[in-house]
Amino acid sequence: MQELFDSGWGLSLIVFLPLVGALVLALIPRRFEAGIKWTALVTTGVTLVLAGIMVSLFDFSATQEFQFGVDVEWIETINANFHIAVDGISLPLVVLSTLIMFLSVIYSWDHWPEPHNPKLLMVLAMVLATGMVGTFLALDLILFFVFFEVVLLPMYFMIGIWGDTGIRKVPVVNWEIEMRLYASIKFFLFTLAGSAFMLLGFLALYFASGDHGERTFDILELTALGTAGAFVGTFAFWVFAAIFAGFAVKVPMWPLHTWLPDAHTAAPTIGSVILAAVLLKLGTYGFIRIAIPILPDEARNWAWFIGVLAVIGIIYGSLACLAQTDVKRLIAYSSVGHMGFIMLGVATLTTIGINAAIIGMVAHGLITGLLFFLAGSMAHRYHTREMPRMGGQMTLMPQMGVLLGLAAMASLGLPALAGFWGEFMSLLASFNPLPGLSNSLFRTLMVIASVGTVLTAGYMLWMLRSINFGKPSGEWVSAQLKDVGTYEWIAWAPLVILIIAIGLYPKIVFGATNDAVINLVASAFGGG
Amino acid sequence: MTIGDWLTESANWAFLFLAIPTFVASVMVVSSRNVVRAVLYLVIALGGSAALFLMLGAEFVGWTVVLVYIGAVIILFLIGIMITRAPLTKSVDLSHPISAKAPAALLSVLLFGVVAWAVVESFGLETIPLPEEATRTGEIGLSIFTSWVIPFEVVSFVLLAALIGGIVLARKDEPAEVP
Amino acid sequence: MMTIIQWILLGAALFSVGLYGVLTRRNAVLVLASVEIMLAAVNINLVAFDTYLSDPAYTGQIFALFVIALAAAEVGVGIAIILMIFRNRHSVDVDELDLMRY
Amino acid sequence: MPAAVAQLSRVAVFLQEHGDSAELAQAGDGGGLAAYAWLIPVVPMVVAFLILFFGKYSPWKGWGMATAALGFVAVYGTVLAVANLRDGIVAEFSVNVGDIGTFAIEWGWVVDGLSILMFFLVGVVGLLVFVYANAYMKGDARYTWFFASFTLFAGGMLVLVSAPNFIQLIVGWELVGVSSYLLIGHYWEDMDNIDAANKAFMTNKVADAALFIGAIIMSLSAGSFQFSEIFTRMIEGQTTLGQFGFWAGLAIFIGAMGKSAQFPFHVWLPDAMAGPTPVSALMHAATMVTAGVYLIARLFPFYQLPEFSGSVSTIIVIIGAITLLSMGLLAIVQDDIKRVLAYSTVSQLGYMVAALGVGAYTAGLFHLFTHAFFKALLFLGAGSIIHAVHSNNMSDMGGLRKYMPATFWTFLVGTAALVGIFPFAGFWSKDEIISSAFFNATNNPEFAVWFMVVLSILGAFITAFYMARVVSLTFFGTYLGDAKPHESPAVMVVPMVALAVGAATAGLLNIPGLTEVVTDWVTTRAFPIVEHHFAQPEYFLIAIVTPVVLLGLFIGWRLFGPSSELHYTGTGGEAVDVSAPQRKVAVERDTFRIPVLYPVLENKYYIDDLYMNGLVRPTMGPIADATLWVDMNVVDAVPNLGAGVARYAAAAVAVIDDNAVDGFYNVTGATTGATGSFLRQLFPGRVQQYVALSFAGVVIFAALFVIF
Repeated sequence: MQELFDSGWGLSLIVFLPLVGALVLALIPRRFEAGIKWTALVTTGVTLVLAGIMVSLFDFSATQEFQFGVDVEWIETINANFHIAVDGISLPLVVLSTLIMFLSVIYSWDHWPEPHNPKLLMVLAMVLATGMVGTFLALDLILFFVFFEVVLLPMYFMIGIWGDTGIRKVPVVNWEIEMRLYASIKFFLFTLAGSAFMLLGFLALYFASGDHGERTFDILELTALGTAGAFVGTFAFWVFAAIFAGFAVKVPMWPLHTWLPDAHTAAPTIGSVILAAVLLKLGTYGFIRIAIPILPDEARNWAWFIGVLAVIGIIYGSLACLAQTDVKRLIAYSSVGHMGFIMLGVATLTTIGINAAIIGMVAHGLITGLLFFLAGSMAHRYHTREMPRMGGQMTLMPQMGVLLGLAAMASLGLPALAGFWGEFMSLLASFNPLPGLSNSLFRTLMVIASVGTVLTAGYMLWMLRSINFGKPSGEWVSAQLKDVGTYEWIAWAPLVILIIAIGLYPKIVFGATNDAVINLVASAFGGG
Repeated sequence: MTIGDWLTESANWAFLFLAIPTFVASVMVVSSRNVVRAVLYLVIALGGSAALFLMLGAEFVGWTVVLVYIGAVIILFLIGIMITRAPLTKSVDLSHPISAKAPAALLSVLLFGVVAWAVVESFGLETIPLPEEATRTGEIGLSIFTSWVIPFEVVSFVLLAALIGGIVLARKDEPAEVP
Repeated sequence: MMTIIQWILLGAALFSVGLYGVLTRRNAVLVLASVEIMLAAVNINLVAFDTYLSDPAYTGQIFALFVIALAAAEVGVGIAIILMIFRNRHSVDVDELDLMRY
Repeated sequence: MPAAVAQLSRVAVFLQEHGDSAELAQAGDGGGLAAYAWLIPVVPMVVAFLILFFGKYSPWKGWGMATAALGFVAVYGTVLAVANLRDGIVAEFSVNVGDIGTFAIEWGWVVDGLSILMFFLVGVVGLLVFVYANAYMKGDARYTWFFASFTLFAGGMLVLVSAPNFIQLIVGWELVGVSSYLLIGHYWEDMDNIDAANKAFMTNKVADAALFIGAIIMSLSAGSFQFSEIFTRMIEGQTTLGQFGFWAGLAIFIGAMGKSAQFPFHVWLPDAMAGPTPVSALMHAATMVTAGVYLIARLFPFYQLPEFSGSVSTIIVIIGAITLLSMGLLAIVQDDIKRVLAYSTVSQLGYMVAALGVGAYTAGLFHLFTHAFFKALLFLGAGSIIHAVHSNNMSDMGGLRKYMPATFWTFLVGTAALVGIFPFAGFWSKDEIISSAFFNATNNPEFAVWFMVVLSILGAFITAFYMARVVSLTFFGTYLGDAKPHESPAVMVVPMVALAVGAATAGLLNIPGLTEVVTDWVTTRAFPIVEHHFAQPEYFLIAIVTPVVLLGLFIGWRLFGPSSELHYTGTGGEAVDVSAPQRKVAVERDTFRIPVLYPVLENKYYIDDLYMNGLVRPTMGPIADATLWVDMNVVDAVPNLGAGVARYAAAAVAVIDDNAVDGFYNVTGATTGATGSFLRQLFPGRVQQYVALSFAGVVIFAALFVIF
């Protein structure tokens, strides 16, 4: 195993095994459903095991080093290489992605959304897996971009085909349009528009790097150039703006977030889970891996702007949640708030802030993933997502109620659960941002963001009140609602365990990230 | 090179002799109102191109065009036309109305203009050597099985896939037996 | 003395004509036929450049052969698809093939 | 710790200037006893989860495990207390669980006088309450669940008090909060209870946000989360805390106000009575509400250095003083016996907070100590009554001393301790607070301290008055309820008796000049505590306060006792059938209507209304709705309108296209909407349209390449 990973094949396997799985799936006739399920399960399972082996072989004493790398020529003419490697920053996210994929397949075992087509759904999911893991591992801008975009189409189809068939009334222009169509197209166009700008930014960097040697797309080489002050001035400003547009849509940052509630609400359960748990992190990861190290000066200039948008997102998302009656939409808007905390951490540009952002990403992945699983299962049983129609779940389905309570508590940042670290440490970081950034601004942001924690608690408690407590309304008293099933337990238990484990022992994440982040900040900002 | 030099070269006359019918035939393919005739014009256009290949010494390619296109593809087209019960007489709805044709023509002309401009700018009046003799088919075979063997295999797979795909698609699914 | 441009211009002209056909034809079979013209145009270019460059590996010619092979495959599958569509919709009018749009 | 102690030069100067009694405790490290003290928080936490999963299958359905856990804590706490009194224990242990930047995140446990006091209280009082709860909760549908969350509640408090750093403190702080949420909402079929639970959680969360900010400011300024590290650096002058000292102190105090229900964060506490009575007893005696007092005591070295916290101490004194009086007044008008006791708790917490504010560290904690016994006792007594009469309202009670003699006598002991009758516990502790305040007021004449002295004496009067009312209405006169009252079973009475012994005698542990056990106990800290030391009880103040208390009792008895004309007089003695009109008379009789003041008190100073109408409803209603409206109609309008414009443009140019979403393609398919609709006009076809678009692109790009 050691040789496998040292030679670089290990990482390539983690990236491409799902794609191979997708090809195998494509060859299995639609009617062999069991075969489809097992192929998907084995593929994601083996990928997860490989990721686990990667963690066990990973040298935690040198997390700032890129390990198990491969760097081979890919598109010679533009000097784009197939360069992947893992370091402390990407490690937790890779594991998170493979885990979520595996759990999604397990959950799907007896939850197939309509129209019933497990084969296509699984093929799309496998392609998604390759795209997500590839994005986290890519160290070449073109490769990164390709993986970043690979994710787009499967998700588009997932929402468009298996999405909510209800009617969405679009205000302002007064359309009535099927939810899944509206959401999928909105998702697609927003992300595509963002990535178009991002590609422009990448190309600009490529050409600019020509002034300092051979033109390159390699992230590490560009980082070295960037920290040496190669990209400055107006040029850097516009490049950062372009890259910012790409990542900010994906995160999503206010006011580019409006695709998110629609997409999350319309998507089938595993679509929402993957979207919330992993896809959103591609954006924040991009900031940490690309935008900040390559353009540190501009990151400094933009920090206040990112911080302000992040905090607006926190407050705004939380307030929007308070007005929701649709449980999936509520969770979706809560993501806007939580991603705001993550971006606030990133905006401080300090070791604490970026560490907070990464653990926040992992925690949000686990918690919101669980929440969407629960919301999906509840919608599956109640055939509605309207909270006012629910109630008394603790009587109807006590296990589901307890899990929902736990997930909600974790989501509102209860200490000793995973969500706390990202939230609290972001606040901590914004008290003392990177020297040179405005202390008073970031401290104000800290105070406002801490109001956000209160609002978060408010809507989460309100959700629990509506769904879990009280007497079940007459509609459900006689309904035979099945409590959490076997496959659901298997799919959710790892999330619950990890939420508690990371809450109690944050070293699970910090152990990997801290040195890498310290190194990143030190090289970008000189010790900061 | 003057226009005179060009006109005195006999090969150019041969070129014009082949190229003009090819072009006219292809224009007819896209504008004919009779579907069968359109396909027959396609035969002429492809035959012209085959002859042009011969003129360039690409013997094997030329004969392949004749065999594959004129021999097989055209038959396919005709079968397609017959099966889809296209009207065999003149018909107006083979093409879009003039309002759509005009911009399409504009676009085509623009495309041609841009390409022509680019070509003229970059090549000017550079000449092309007339081949002494036709390319030996054996050399082509050698090249295929040395330099291009992997693409060749890939193409064979594609053909196989197309074969199977064509069968699967065109096969009529028998309705389930009703006992 | 043949010039290279006359060959390329012929190719470009055939390509444009083919494009025009693809854009204006409503009958799907004829759209395919127009595509064939475009492919033939490409072949002319390939072979002409092959001769022009006197390539010892005959890359141009061999690619022309590949194109022909793929064109044959394309027509085969294309006609099969058209057949399918005709069977399902009793028309081969591409205007009615609007399942791809929302 | 020794290292920290060695570098206290600045404190030494400070001590010379201000103190006369402070000395550094000579303490050992407690050896293995301290090293294994991590078991104290861990055992209840683990047991809580064991009960959750296996409780139903265990003997006594979880009660056994819960009580065993608390018993363990009680024994360990007592052993520690004894060891502390003999040798003194100051020890601190930390386990690293992660590094973030240069900060270490650690779990740990601190064993010193202060934490041992809390271990002891939580253990002993908790054990008695748990034993009591066995009978009280019998027959509850969620018996096991109750003990799981109750154990979690105690465990969370122990995590909090054993915390050597801010992170763990916050963890415990919120664990207490969330388990109290579960317990208050225990009867969740009734939405009122859930609302009460939410109110408690949210009120605390607001304060917690302030605590977060305070903790962040302190930790970042000092460069560590660890209390001992912060204090050391503070004393060595290595921090930048000076410039933020006031804000840090204030923010942390606001956090403490939330948990300790200080005015104006008190609103959640009376509503929290929705939980089962044992919960109220523990919550008010040893956990949850004492957390705020504990926090200030834990950070006392910070608050006593005026250069850091400055005028925060004044604010603490004023808030404490306002709380102790205003909440006492509210207790007068309540009909619900638990609410009377709840307001009484807030009032007593006001005493403790104010005491810490004037620097009377020992006095504040001493009152915390004695209060734990008598308030737990009073709540258990109230629970016993409620258990018997199936009502919380005093208008359904009366004359119970005949039916429930044990409850009556223990309740009477609790009352005596609360109002401060010699020699019961409250007498000593309250006297020490008032003495300290008076001493401060005379030596350092400041308005706030005089304010506190006056209010605390007034508060003593009010306390006596409402307790006299409670005892009169509950145990004297005629029984007005429906259920048949009976004495509670032994398993409930025994804890009450045990607590009564504590309530009667706990005060004797710290008689100035005589037995200064508690002083020695709680000042065993790694950092010196500066406070005035009394050589003997302040007889002068006792001479003032005791008559005031007796006067309060007398007036209360006159107004509400059996001899009062307000009182409903039945035949006296045995239970009589009391019909509804008479019950109404009883409610009337209970309300002691002081003009002007009464409506204010009845409406709880309008603070709840202010929060609801000024904060909660607008946020949940118009503000949230407006945000969502903006999101759908303004923020989202840009893409929607863009699509819409493209769509109408497309429609306008005579294209047969009524499909909305094609509008999107116009925007993105072509670079601009105009190009899109232009091309659309040209190519009404579908598939071919896309071909056309892409070739148009090709042409444009090719042309660009040729030109440039």
